Amino acid sequence: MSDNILEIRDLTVGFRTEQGPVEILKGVSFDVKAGEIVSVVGESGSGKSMTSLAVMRLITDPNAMISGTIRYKGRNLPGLSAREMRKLRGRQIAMIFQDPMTALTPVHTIGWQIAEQMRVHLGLGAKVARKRSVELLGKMGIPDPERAYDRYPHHLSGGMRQRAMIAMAISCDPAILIADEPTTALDVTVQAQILDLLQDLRREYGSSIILITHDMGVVSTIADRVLVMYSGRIIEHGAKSDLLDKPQHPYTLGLMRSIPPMTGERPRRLPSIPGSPPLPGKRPEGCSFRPRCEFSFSKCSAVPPLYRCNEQFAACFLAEHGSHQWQRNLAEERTAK
Amino acid sequence: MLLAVLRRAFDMVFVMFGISVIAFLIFFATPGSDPSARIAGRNATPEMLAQVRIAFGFDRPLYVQYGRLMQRLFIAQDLTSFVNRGQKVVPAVLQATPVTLCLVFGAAVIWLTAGISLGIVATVFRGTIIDKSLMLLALAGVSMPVFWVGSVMNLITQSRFHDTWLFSWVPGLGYTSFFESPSLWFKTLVIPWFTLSVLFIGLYARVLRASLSESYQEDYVRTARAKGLSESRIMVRHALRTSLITLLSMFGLDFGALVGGGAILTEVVFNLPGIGRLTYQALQNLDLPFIMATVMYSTFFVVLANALVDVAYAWLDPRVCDAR
Amino acid sequence: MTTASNTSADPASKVPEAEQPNQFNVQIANGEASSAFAQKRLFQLRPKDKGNNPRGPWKTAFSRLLRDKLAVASFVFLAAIVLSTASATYYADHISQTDPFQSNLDGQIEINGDPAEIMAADSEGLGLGVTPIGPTWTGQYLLGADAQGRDVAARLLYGGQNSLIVAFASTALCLVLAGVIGTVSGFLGGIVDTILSRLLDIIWAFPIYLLAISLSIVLISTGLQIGPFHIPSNSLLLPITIIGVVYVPYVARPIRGQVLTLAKSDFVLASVCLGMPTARILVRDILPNVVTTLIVFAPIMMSLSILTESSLSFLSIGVQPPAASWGTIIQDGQGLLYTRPLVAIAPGLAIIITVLCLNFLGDGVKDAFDPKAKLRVGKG
Amino acid sequence: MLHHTVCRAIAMALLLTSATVGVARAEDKPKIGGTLRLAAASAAGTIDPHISYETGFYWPIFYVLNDGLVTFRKAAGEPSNDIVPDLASDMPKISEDGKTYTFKLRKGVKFSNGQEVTLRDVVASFERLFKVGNPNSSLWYSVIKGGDKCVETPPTCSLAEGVVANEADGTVTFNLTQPDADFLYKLAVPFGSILPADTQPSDLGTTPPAATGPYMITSYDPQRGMELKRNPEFKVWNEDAQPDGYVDEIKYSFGVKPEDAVTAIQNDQMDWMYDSPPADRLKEISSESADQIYINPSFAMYAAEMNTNIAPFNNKDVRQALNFAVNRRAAINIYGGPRLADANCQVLPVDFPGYKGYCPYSKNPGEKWGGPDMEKAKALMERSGQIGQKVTVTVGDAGVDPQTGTYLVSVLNDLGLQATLKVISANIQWTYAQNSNNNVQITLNTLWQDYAAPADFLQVLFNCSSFHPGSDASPNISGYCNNAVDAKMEQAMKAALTDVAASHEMWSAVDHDITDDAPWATLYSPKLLYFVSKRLKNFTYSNQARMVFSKVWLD
Repeated sequence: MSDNILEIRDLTVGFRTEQGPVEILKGVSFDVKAGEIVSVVGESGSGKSMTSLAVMRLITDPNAMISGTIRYKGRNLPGLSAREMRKLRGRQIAMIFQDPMTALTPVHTIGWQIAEQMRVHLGLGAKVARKRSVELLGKMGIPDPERAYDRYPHHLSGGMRQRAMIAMAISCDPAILIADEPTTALDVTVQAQILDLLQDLRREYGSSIILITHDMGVVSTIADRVLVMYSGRIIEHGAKSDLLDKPQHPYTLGLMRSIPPMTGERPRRLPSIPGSPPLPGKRPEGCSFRPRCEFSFSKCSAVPPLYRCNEQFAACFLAEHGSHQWQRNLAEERTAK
Repeated sequence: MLLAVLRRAFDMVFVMFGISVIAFLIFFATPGSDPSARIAGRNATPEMLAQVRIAFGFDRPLYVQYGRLMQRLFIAQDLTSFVNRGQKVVPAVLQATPVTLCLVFGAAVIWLTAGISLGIVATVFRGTIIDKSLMLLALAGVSMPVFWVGSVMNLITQSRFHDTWLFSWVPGLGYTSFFESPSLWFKTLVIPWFTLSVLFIGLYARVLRASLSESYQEDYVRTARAKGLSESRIMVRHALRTSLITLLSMFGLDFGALVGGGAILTEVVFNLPGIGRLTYQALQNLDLPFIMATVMYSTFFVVLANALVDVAYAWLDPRVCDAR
Repeated sequence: MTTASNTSADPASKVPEAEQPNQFNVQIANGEASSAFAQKRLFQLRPKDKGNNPRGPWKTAFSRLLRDKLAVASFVFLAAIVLSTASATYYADHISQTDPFQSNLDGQIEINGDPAEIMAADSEGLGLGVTPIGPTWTGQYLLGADAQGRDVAARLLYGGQNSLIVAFASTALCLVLAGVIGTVSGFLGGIVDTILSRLLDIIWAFPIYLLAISLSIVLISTGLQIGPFHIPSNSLLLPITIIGVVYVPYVARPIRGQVLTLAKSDFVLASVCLGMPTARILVRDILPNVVTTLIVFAPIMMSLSILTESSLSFLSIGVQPPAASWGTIIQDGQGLLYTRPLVAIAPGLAIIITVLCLNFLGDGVKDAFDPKAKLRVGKG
Repeated sequence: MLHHTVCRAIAMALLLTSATVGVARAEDKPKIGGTLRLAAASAAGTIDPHISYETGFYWPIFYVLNDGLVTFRKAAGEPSNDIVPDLASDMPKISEDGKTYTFKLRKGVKFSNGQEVTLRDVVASFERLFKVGNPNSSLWYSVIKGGDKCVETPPTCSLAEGVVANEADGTVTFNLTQPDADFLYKLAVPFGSILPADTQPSDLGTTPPAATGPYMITSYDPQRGMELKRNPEFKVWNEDAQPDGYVDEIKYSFGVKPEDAVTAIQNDQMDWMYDSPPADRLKEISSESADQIYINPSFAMYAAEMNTNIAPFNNKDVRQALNFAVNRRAAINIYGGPRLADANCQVLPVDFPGYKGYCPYSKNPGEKWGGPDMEKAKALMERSGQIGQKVTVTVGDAGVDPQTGTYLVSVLNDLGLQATLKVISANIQWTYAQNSNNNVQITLNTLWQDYAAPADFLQVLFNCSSFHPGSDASPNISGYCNNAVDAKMEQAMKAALTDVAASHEMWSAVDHDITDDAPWATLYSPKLLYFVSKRLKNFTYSNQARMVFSKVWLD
């Protein structure tokens, strides 16, 4: 698969704690092709952000234990020296964080912070850097970028800050842009704008985007491919259309149900998955979704492997023999409409 | 903005007024203390006492006395020592000021450089033995009574090791003004500088260490990493830059307090004729006007320092000046 | 004072997160990047949130404190110091057999058999001068004599008693005053608050030593007359009161701030909505937190008080002779600095060790009870 | 052991010879110039020569600043007791009845402000003595005609018939109400200094008066120090009275603690210290740098003065009890050991004119003190019924005072009193103690002779007329007033005119009477130990001016 720009092979992240080692990620593997938008979905605690941090090698905690390979354009990131990695960060792989309120240094103007990145990576002079960052701010749809350049983070609204963040992230047009819940902290209208922005970026710079979110709505709008994570594992992945039309894993189904339907009259209340994800370390034997699964049965006491079904993969014993009863029902529901 | 400035000015005046009142009450209205009796320093014949009573209106209600005193202290500036006749208070204070300023300023340079670098080193090696031992040292520094450090310093530099190459250059206790002889000025002050700065080096190292390791938990530092900045740049431009704000506010206040007589112990131990020592001698001479003057003076410095800190704050931390 | 003053009491002495209690929680925080900070805050604020049933968090706090080896060690050390000072009388009566408060300028003692002058007139050279007996390192005059021929070791112990008593009492006084003022001012708000916090501002702007000195001059020379009670000028109560009072603002201001935030906090608002009587809210929701903060302040304040006391005594306006304190002993030692440095150095070391332990303990207590608390060790 | 003592004896002998005749050691030739650096623990208030009674501290300075009509010879040893003409061109003509003294004023002497010294200045100076309330005005100078009125109403003082200037032949005549054997002495001390007539008629405080001597004060700050520079107007007129100085500048720094001063001198950072070196340093300096030490016998007394007018010391038993209880050897140990002081119970110093050894307060009463007698002391206390009384011992913060004070406190506590120590700046202690308003109960002072005659100590310090209630200038600190004794003094004074020997007899009687009344607890008469820098040469000790600042030079 030569067009894979990022290949992650059974990435495992754990922490030494007083209660012994705890694994946050278990054997996570996936690829990212050039120019595609991969969306990682899951409830908080499922380890999706941990994955992105691992890719960026931003897990600074001395007690962290990380194994597995992360190949970027064939180079194994964990193997790189700190310097090489620094060269990559922000230049090749950039990242956008969830909370634009705290993610920008409060004592520098946003312009300065964007320029800083370009000066470090592209060795631009102060003037050029300023010009470029003003352009960027403009591109991100920030009104009056010239002035905005000299504003401090606390002067700007959340949306504007997030735009600034993105401007910063793409300032050195990276090959991969990891967006960690870029819209969660923002209100709905702004969310939409930010999402459009991201899509434009892909179109313009052809950079691939890893979009981390817990919001199926977001997924359905922009993702090409979807990864569903649950308690540190990828439990299902495939092309967006397939995965949304016929989810193989009961958890995915749950997530699906929790999206308000686009058409028809709204149900009185949206169905939700009972219970909450287990804390790392307190995960049950076998399939960790079992306690919440409406279909769980004897087999589930073992850890299910990823079963393939056409271009779709799911870690559930139900998927062992292709599509299942409830999936047909779902299909009928749809056709009835 | 102007409003803010005005409010600040008002604050200053108010606090200074309050302090002057408190100081006045302490000296002139403490139950069982008769100022005019304590004023009976030297050559206080009964007639003199009577004069003093009239002059300071000790026979009048308190607010009159207060008014009289302030008037003589600030407007007329004709307040003279009760003990050393003819010695004007205000000039004496003004004369002592540069000494204290020199002492505190030098010490400040030392403790800022040392404190900040210690703090940074400790943060860089946080969790390691280096960090722990540095912080232990810092805490030790904080735990040492400055006058004791001073005495020990004297013991070492004046007596025990004075005739070794190490300290043979140390001049006798006392002060030489910079204009008399810069080299001597420096020599006389070096030891006091270090003595005075020990405490603050420890203090600032600890505080900086704390606030730095706090910054390192902040999201923006992670962002900086994600931007691919070098550790040194992250430290200097992002973490330190933010922590310095805390440090600055501390510094302003400490500086003010020290210039305002906080350095009394150091000055006494090293026999430096600064504000602190002036106060100390006034204290031993039971010389009321001098004590009042020095107290007023020093509070003025502290209040001023507060104001300056606020200004610098607004300048260093953009969030503040908008909050105004 | 606005910003500056608020921040001024602030700057914290914090421990590296590696040492921070409850590893687990913190790491999840790191792991779950999206909510890293939020979660950490949550965790750190927990003792406060549970304000309305204090015992729980206090238990955990104590168990946390017990896990802090350094703190425990310092505590043991302090206990040792207290005990040894408590043994002063025993040492004076049975070991040194001299009254450390009486000059003993022409006495003699037996050093393993042969007699020795306590103040030995010199016989060499011009035969001038008299030197107090040096450290015998055995029983009598363990650390030698001071210029009055008094047993330094014995004085050190008695002095320790006074220093510790003053430190403890003044801290207690300071905390109580500050607690009350801070709570009242923060909770009642309005005009009361304005007045009180103004007053605090003023006292706070007063350089500590000058305030202490000013008070001392007046009180030491005349004693303090409060209504019918008269505190004589050589009573320990004077330094206690003085030191206790001057530090009030340093504690009262943060307390006030805390109470203010608490009063606006959700659980208090909740209980207000539930129509709980004010007094009840004060007792059940506010006070426990205030007390926690006071506990956190206690060791630091004590170390400050010890230093202040010694400084005042050094300026001979603290503990008055014949009573001794570590500060006064250092002062006495000044005269002997060059010939019998031990007289001045020993009490200094005593102070350093005590204060050091107190500070360690202080750090421990802070992390155990309220890791976010901002306090500052030592004040110029 | 014997051998040992012999060595010691020899060492001592060596020292004394080398010390007393300091000049003999001036082997090297004089050097002009340089700055003489002096150190003292604290200043001593006003520098008004007509007021300051700091005989030990400031008078030595005044002696090189200002001149009287006559003065003491500036020389070492015995000759320094002689009176020589100073601003007067020669010794006065004294009338038969000893009531008129006529001086011829020297021509061409100028004040440092350029004015010439005139007869007007002489007259004005003596009137000023009264106007500024000189401590001894009533005791010493009221013998001048019109003096008594001046004592009553200082502001309007006029000595029109007392001090008569005769412009024609440039003489000034003093008319006394009665003969006074010590009159010349009283003119020779700094009180007799001639200042410009226009000097303000009130305490000069910290502003120096115009000088006539080789030096003049250029700055005086009690907090920092005193600076003396050469007086540009000075020309030598009488080598004996006022020789020119060798050093160009004299820098007196105040606030230098004795222990630091000693170290400073060892390190050549100071040349001379006023306070006596701490006892515990003496061993070291006397073994390391014996040739920098000068020991001189001094006519001085170190005593605890008790206020005979307020409890508990208004009770004679208590005063005597303290005298019995106090261990003079202990006090001497604080000062520097037996070699540096002689224990003493009476007022007059050892070997002072009129001195007869007398010590009733001793284990075995006799001529010399033989040790404390606690039993007697306790018994007296019992009798006094003053046990439990509160006593505050007020001492200065310089020299041995704080130490000795601490010792006194413990003695008083032994006697069953509740004693506490109050240390105040030496800068004010002397006058503070004198002022009866401050209700000082007991204090410590070294009392120096002003001149070598018994009247000086006894009359100045114990005469009713030298006690001025509510004034800082009241040398009779004990407020002791015993008319019988006063009468005896009167006689002694008279006798002095005719038969000096007889008067000394009477004086010693007075001495003993006062000793019995015990207004003081005399501790010892100290020898003066001077520790000087290596570079200080030609140390000259005058009984009046102590180290003569104008005589020393620096290598």
